[in-house]
Amino acid sequence: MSDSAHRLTEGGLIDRRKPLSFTFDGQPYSGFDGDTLASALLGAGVKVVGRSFKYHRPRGILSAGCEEPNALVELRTGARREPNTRATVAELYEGLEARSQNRWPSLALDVGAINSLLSPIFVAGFYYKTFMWPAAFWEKVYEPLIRRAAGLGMATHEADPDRYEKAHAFCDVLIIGGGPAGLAAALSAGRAGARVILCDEDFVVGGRLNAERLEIEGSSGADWARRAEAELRSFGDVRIMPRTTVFGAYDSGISGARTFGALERVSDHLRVPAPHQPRQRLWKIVASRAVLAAGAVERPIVFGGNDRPGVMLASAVRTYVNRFGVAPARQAAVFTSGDDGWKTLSDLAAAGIGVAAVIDARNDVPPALLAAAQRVSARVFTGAHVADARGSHGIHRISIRAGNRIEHVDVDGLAVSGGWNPCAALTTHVGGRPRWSETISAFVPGDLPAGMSVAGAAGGSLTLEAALREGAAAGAEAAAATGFAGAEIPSWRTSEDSAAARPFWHVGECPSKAFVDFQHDVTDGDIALAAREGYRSVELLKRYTTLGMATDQGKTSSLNGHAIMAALTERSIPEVGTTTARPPYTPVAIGAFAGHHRGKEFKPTRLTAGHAWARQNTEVFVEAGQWLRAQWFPRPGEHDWLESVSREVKAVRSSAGVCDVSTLGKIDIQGADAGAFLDRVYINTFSTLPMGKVRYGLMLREDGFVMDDGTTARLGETHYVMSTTTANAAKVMQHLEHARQVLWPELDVQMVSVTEQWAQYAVAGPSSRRLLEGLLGDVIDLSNTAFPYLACAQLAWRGVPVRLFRISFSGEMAYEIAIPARHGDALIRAIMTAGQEFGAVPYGTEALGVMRIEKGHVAGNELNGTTTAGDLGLGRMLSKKKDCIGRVLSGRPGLIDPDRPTLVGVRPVDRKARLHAGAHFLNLGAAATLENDQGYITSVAYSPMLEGWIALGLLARGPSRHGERLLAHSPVRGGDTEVEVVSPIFFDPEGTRLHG
Amino acid sequence: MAESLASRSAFSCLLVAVGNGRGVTAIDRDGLGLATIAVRKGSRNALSQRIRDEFRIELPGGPTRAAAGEVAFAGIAPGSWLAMRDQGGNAFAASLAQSTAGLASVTDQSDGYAVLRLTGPMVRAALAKLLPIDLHPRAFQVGAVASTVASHMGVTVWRLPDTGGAAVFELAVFRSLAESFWHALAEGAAEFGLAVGRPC
Amino acid sequence: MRTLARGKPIRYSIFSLLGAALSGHRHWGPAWRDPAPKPAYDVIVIGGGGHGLATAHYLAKVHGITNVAVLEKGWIGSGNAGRNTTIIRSNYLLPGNNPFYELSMKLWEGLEQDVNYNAMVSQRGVLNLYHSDAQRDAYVRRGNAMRMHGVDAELLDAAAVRELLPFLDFANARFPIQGGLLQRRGGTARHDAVVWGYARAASSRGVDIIQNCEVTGMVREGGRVVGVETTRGTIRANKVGMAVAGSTSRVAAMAGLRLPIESHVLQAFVSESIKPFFPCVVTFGAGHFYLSQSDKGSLVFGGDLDGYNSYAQRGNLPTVEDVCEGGMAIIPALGRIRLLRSWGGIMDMSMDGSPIIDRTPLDGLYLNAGWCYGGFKATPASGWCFAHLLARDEAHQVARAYRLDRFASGRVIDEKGVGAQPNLH
Amino acid sequence: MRIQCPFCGERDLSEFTYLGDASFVRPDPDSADAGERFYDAVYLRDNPSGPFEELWYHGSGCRGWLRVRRNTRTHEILGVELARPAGFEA
Repeated sequence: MSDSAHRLTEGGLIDRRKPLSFTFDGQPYSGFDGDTLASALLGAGVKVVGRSFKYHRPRGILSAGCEEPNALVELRTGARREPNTRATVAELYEGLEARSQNRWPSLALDVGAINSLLSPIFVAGFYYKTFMWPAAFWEKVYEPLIRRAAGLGMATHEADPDRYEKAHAFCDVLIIGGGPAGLAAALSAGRAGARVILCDEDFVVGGRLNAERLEIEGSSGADWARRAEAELRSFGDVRIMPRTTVFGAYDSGISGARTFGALERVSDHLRVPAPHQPRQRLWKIVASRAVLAAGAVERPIVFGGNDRPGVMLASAVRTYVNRFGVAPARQAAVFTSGDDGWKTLSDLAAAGIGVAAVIDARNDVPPALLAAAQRVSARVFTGAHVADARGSHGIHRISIRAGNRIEHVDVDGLAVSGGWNPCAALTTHVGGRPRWSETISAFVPGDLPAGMSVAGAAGGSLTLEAALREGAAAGAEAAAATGFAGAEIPSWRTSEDSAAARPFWHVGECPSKAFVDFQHDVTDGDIALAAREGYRSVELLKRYTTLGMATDQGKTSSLNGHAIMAALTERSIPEVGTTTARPPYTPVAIGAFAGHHRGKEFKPTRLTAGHAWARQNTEVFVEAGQWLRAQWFPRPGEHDWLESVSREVKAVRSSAGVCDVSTLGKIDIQGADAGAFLDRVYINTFSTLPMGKVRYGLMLREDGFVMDDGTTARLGETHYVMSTTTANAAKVMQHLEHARQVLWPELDVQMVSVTEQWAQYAVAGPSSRRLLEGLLGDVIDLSNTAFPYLACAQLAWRGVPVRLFRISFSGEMAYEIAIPARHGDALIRAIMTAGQEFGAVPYGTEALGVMRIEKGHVAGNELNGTTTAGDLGLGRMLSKKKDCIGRVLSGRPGLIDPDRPTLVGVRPVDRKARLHAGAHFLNLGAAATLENDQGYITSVAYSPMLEGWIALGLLARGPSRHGERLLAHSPVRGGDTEVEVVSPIFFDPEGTRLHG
Repeated sequence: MAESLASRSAFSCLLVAVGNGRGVTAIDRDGLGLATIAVRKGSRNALSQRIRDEFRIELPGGPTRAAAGEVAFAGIAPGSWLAMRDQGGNAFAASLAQSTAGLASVTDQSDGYAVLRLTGPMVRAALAKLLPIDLHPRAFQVGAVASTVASHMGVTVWRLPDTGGAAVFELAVFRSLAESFWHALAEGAAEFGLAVGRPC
Repeated sequence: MRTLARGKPIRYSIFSLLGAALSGHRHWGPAWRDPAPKPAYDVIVIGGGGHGLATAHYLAKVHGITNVAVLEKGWIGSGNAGRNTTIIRSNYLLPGNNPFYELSMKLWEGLEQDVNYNAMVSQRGVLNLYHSDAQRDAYVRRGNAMRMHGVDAELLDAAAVRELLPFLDFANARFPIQGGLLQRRGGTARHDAVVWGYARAASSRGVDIIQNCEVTGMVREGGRVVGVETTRGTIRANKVGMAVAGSTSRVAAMAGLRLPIESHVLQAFVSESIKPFFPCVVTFGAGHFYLSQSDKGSLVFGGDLDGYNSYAQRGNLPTVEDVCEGGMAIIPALGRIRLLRSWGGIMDMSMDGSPIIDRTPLDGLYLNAGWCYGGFKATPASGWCFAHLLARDEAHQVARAYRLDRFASGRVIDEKGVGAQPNLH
Repeated sequence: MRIQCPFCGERDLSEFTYLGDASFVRPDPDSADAGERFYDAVYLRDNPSGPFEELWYHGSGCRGWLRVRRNTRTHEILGVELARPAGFEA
């Protein structure tokens, strides 16, 4: 069939001077600029576009919008392949490639169609009743078959090559939908001076105005829409966002401003996005007021063969004829239950398309409509319905039942109009319930979210005149509510149109399958079965038959299904109720919700002031929260990390090493009550700490378990600086602010994080003093007497303020030196230079870890949120003289139980053997059961000083078991190892090295 | 005393133009002296008086910025301000601590934050991709201050008087985040063209 | 109605299905009876979700107690049973939890034969990714604990994970995947079918399932609970069991009880249906994200709680973004797959992240609560142990630790170690 | 959800961290039944469905702790104030 077989020679909003070529299932076709893929396919005479989910029935194009259940295709190829793309909203572009889905080997000949023959078995929920024996077969046989058969399009496993972006917008009035109601609302709000955002999912605004032959102020609706758009664009504070779907309404605040989620399809109409442009942009729009003008979706009618290609919603037929200049059929019929459907008759006739018959379910049809049919010599059947449509790859005949008489009429297209469902989803996203309208026999918005109003078809007012009137009023009212009152409310003259209709869902008994949910192949029979088996609530019906769970979320199917259930169970439709709409209104790409937060940009990266220097000395970094820290500094010739780390440890213990400790949290705490405050958050006392001194502190949660530890220095009478672990810095800050603002607001305490202000380096080892004397000798006396262990000082060095602390995590004589971060790079280089004569080395987090384990210092693996001060051997720190957060509940029986696992050291009996953290302790000979569990290994290291693997662990009654032998049981990693319980302090137990 | 110690801007080696054009211009504010100043209990009035005498500045009661000459105070929390002085360096905090001794707690943040000045015809469009706050001229006026979150990073932003008909904003982020922040900014601003201006 | 005495329905099998096909499926009766409430029962179970219906099924089947009513305020399964991400697993660390969830897994493995309803229990494997040495060590400890109770657990390194899921982001990840802890017996089940299967089986043994029957008060005599007031009248019982996770505090308040529970909203998400894309269940160790693919083809995924107390079955946008960012961080191919629908369930968040199955201070009133977001996988064992407690007035041995007084005594079961802050569990 | 921070103005939910029930008052640690009272304060909740007074932390803003009245059934925000009584910072 030639490309333009079904293309009208004139009319519509397509640009016939701009032909676009595309392929479908490899076949080349061409359409025009302004086409959707669906209109281009219809224009090219393509009727069958896909296969259905379960029975693999050939399916065509039902609609012209986002409600499309049938015409889903795989768009694009390779890493850009998009399954389940609705042809009806996919904008045509040069070189577009699309493929049909859910068929093999080809769309025309699909083996899966065998399911259609088995359809007597494949009824709703059939799989719940079988595939149970033998149980082992499920994963191996049944499930793989079902999974392959199910699903629609094929997704790629390649990484999405396109960018996504997020953006924020704020406005007084958000208008959702750019049809007549939305444009009218925007005009009245815009003229009043309000900040307006108007979003429309289509690529041209105007909505039905572009699809109907209706007039406003004497000119065509489409022309009026162009003029309205031009005026709106002339307002500085009005923003029109085409290709943008408002998909969700979320909670608001006291001001009434509400957050809406919207998706802008920036580049989906292009082969690939332009440079620096994302594929899509997720908008978070905060609007003081919103006007919902999203229109309505036409309903099909349930009759035999109603899913066959060529059966189309009447409104879609008009859209294709009027907007796209396409003839969906050569000889058509119209099946309607209201005046609205009759528009199709005149539009088809005007386009020179034959209309064989109009079938109206009503007995009394307005004479004017009958006359119109007469004019085009179309046969009219009133009080009648279509019982069946024939033609598997495109209908060629319909059977009409009028009374007890059946007539057959040959047609290649059938326009169906069963009434309209308002697009009210956004009114229910935040809890509103829809209300049943007898007037239009559909659910309309009920209680509206605060600040939202509804205009036009979205509210159930289906005529053009009402859309404009309500839109203008809603826009003006919303503008006034945000302080832009006074502007007069515009009004417009429109041509006549009527929406009178009678509810009609289901024609009753049919000779062939009658579909309710096209995409999921849910038939009237399935609804009846659900009713029979007791799945009568709309939610159970939905879950049992999958009615309304397809990619269209039941936009064309749910109400028909509920109406049939209502009839079967002798209830009214409002009694049966409706399911709740959930965001998103239409499906949204997961990539859009992620924006640019993927790959390395998933989370921000925090780099210390010494990072550039570190990069020059190692490539090995480890994530510590959001920080990157050097893990070790390999040297040429070293074979593995263990060799490098051991070398670093030995260097520190024999001479000196330097480690960047800037990532530890630092909190500046000042105020007359700073000391008293610290006494309440630490288990030990700080108010008595002398100025110029540092003390180790331990902090509990109020439930009595350990929260964090660190050193706190007293810099002045009312000035302390606290350090926290890297991992808990933010948590501790929040905890302290809670204590300061909520628990004890009466205290005079001020605090702020200074983690970022200071670059801080640990200089450790026997030579550390001499190293630092080389740097600071002229500004401070570092002798043991002048600056002993746990001293601190503030200095000015080379014109820069510097803080010096005599503290040690390694157990060696050690210092930490802090300097304003902009000088951090210079300082580390200066330290390394000064250290050369001592063979000082930089060391990373691994060596740091080895040395703290050698010293039995606890860290993250021990501070795991389930340990008490006692468990960690720090119980004695808990001051009896004062209260502190966590003191009372730390006395609960479960927390002081002597059987609690408590900190110990362990070494393998075979000194060469390796240990693994996470191994559980078992008494020798005891069975490996949870009942016999004695505790577990928390941290492991290879100690170059002890020349063997050592570990810290938590062992039931640990301190009393030094010298005992146990099994370290680790079936998932490393196997079993016999170990000996020892003191957790492996190296220099007397701590003499601290003092140098 | 030995020669002064080398200093390194958090944005050094990062600020390179992206895309075509000058929709947005970024300027490194390295050297800006910054300090947080929090009032001691019961000293609000005395502190205001001291700041008035010292800097001829009225301490703002809310999230706004009051400036005189090269010094400014931006309200960042109840009873807490971010004080700044052009090219003030670390010395600014020290002098501020002295002049408000006993009335407030002062903490040097000159190195804690990396500060960028952003301007240009498309600066609002670019910032809309980062900041979840309303930057419309009516909503965020000259002198307005806000602490918020941009692309998972804490940021404090304030608006300076327009220059050359374009709005001017300064954004302060934790120093360690300078690289991630620049990447996020550059990715969003690329379509408008991100240029780099001379430090001021 | 084509049902036998006591409503015993036709047995489901391929043969009955074929037979039905010939007669147009007109002879299927209701899957469960729809009786009016009797004035009194031996046991009333409040809550017609998975846990309540499983409890009724095992009361009838294991303990021979069939004079039981399950009261449901809406339609059965309308709570969290129908709002979860269908994952089943027993990969727990602590001795208080591990044996309980393993009992649940064993019951899952025989569920379909037990209730004669295909719940599509699919043991496709649950993989927890780790991204740091510390996280690996924690998983080693957990894996070892699992093995000590006879639960299957394997520690995979990065290469082994790559073999299983080559399309994860191994190239450019912010938090590189170092490996994972795999439980092959873990997987998914069709959540609604679990509810319907238990309902049908319980009903066929004589249990009355009463929908649209909301409990409005407790009938108390002395210190004892002897029945409930409902929207369908007063119903008396010797024992009343609560299985109303999500609404526990509200129902407990009717009995004057204050509990260590907060209600929080957890959002869940499904994508459009696609052909087989993801073979197992995966969880992200450096963000809030987990995912599996349903037999229908939808990707089913979720992440963290919204974080605030809520009884509204919906959440907000920041969590949606957080979850999708986590997804893109490990599966960059997700970008073009569309999110179809999101919803929120109300989680019974306990103060230590573990459940409560215990007597209450009131005689006659029993509590099954605090399931946090582990409720679905626990359904069979929860029903089994709650039935045991109701029938014998003593805790089942695998549920011994789930005591109500453990918070006072300090014997908490805190897998995450975050303390008394429910929104962090 | 948008929360009206008394200092910063109305901001998106994502700037805030939730703690929970604002009725928490730290019991007198020296009272005879301190253990019982701390257990009650730390572990037990009314967990109402409806208006609820709760604590939020504006960690991405002014670092203020806020006392928020919010309906847990509708998510409607009914009122917000700084947890730290006015005057303490001045």
